[in-house]
Amino acid sequence: MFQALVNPDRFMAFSRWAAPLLGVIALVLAAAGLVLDFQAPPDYQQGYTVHIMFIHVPAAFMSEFVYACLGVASFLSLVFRHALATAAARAAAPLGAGFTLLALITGSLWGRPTWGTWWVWDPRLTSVLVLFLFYIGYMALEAAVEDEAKAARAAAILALVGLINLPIVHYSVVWWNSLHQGSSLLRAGGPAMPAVYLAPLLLMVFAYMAGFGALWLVRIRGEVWRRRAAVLAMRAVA
Amino acid sequence: MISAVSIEGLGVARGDRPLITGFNLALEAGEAVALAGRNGAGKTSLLRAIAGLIRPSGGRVVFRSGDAEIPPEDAIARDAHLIGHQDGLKLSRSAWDEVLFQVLWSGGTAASARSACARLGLTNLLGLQVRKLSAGQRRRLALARLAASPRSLWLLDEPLAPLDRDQRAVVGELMAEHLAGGGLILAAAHDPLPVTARPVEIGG
Amino acid sequence: MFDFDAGRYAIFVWPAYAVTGLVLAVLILDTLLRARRWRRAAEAAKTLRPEGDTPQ
Amino acid sequence: MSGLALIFRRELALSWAGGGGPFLALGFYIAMASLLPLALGADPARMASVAPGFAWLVLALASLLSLERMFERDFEDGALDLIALGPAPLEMTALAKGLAQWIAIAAPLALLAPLIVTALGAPMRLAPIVVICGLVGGLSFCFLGGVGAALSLGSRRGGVLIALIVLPLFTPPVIFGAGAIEAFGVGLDWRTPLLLLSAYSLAAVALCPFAMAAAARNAIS
Repeated sequence: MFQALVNPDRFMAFSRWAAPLLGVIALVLAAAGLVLDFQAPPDYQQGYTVHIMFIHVPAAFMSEFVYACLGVASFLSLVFRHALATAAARAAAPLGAGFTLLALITGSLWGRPTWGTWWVWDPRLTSVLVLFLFYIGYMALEAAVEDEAKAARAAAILALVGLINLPIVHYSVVWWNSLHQGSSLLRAGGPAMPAVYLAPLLLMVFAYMAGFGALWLVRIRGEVWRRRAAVLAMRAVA
Repeated sequence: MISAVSIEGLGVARGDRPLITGFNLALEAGEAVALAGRNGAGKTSLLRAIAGLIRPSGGRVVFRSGDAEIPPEDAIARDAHLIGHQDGLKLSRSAWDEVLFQVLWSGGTAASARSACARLGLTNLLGLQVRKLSAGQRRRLALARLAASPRSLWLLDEPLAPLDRDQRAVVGELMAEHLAGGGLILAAAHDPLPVTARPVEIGG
Repeated sequence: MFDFDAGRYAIFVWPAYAVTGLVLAVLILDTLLRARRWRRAAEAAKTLRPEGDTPQ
Repeated sequence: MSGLALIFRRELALSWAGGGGPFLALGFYIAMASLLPLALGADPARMASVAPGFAWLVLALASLLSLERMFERDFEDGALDLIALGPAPLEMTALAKGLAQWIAIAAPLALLAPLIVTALGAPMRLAPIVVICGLVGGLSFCFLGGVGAALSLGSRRGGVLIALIVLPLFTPPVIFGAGAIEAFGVGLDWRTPLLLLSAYSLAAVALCPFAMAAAARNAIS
């Protein structure tokens, strides 16, 4: 499996069928998740807003999952200088930012009816907000440095520094929250998750992951083509 | 103490564009080589690759002391000078502060710095701010560490460009003494070096 | 079978789904268009200089 | 004299003398503090409650100010090449740059902070905790800032880019520092946040030089 991803040509062949397959899996899982989602009875406590949970929790999970992928790709790109890892890191960042933005918007829409304010300084939402700033910093750095190879390495270093800081940020925000306002509703543990909600939730999480997998592979293919075009164009000039 | 440098199949690229491929060169103690080639051929990148600042895309550089091989980082950090296009001097500081730092940093002493400055005719400029010095004077400040800090391998990139005729003569003497003492010089230059040097073409 | 009656929460639930759909659509479109654009660029650059023939 | 001492003396001289040294950051700090009551109204009760948090946040921002010079000048005039090939590795140089920045910028800010806090209406007894947090937290701000400065080499938009990269990383020190000051003010447990802040700062001093050196090598390659 790893061998297929290391060599660019073999990766292109592998991703050629893997990407659409993951896309289809994502659609199927999402459809199943939504069907179960809208059959579930409204939650006695949150009422109908519980349905937002089915698209907020997967997005929040993906925002961190993608950052972990970004960190691993950056590490491989920095240490092994592997062109594919660099392409993977570059391709992952915008997707991660997208999921993080989704998590923030759906989180705020979920918090609004229960808390009465558009933005709720809940520890999980605040961590997602800081994570969003990490993504913005990553993409800003990559865009600002002129030389592409140097931009990729600088951004990879920042991604690793960010990855190390992520758990610390989580902890500091949770500690900060305990200082200011008691516990909160959206805590990961939260009220026990009724079984009827667990199935759709898991389906949606796996749907998001499969979807991300498909998009990531396609974006990496795009990066590989972009680099090939750049190299060929340069050689034609040389 | 580097006594020989052998470059084996070195490849240097800028971004995706290969500048130099399969470059070979053997440099022995007491020998000077002049790198020639049109601008952009990669002379500067080659020197920076030998100095370890740029990662070569292929091949390797071997430093030997006698017949023992020295790891490149130690060889460069302890026993090589790299003088690039820029002089690395802070405009707001005094000439003496800057040249003293450059000399101490490359292993010289305050005394050797003062004598090197005297040799290069810089003594009465040392109190001035670097901002007030001409390009030639600044270049000589940067070259002072060659005389003040004993290092065997000199990697020079257009070292004499801003200097006038008799200043070049002084630097020529320094080079001759360095070669006589078993030193090695690898210099990129358009006009010929003031010492006898083996010409090597880059990117022909 | 499906309980779509959001009642007074409708203005929160449906926008959440709408935004999710929108952002995902943007991500998918951007990804596909970008990949196609670079694929065409790569193929164009390749035909410009077929293998083996190096213009002097 | 060892390489580290040599480069540290140079960095200190450069940070302290160049560009007005600490006065730039101190001036910024005073200016921001004077604007606060103009923005929030001078009601003493409100000012007293806001002052510690505000003073701490602006101290973090002020330490961003002169970061650009940390690597940018050596990169542009070619000194970074010489420094990279010297007796001390780049990691040591990065450590020296961070410490010099801390002494020349963060320490003066930390000493000014209690004046700012009391001037804004906070109780006088907050002064010691503000100084300690300023000094300890200043290490995090300087070393994280150094990583931002090194990473943004090779881009022309240094200043804002550094802030954008570094501010999210300031989250833990800002939280712990402000938490310690506030806890001290209301008589709660201020030791825990202070210890957490110290732990973060020490980790920053230990790890950031590696990131700075890697970024610097990347820039000069």
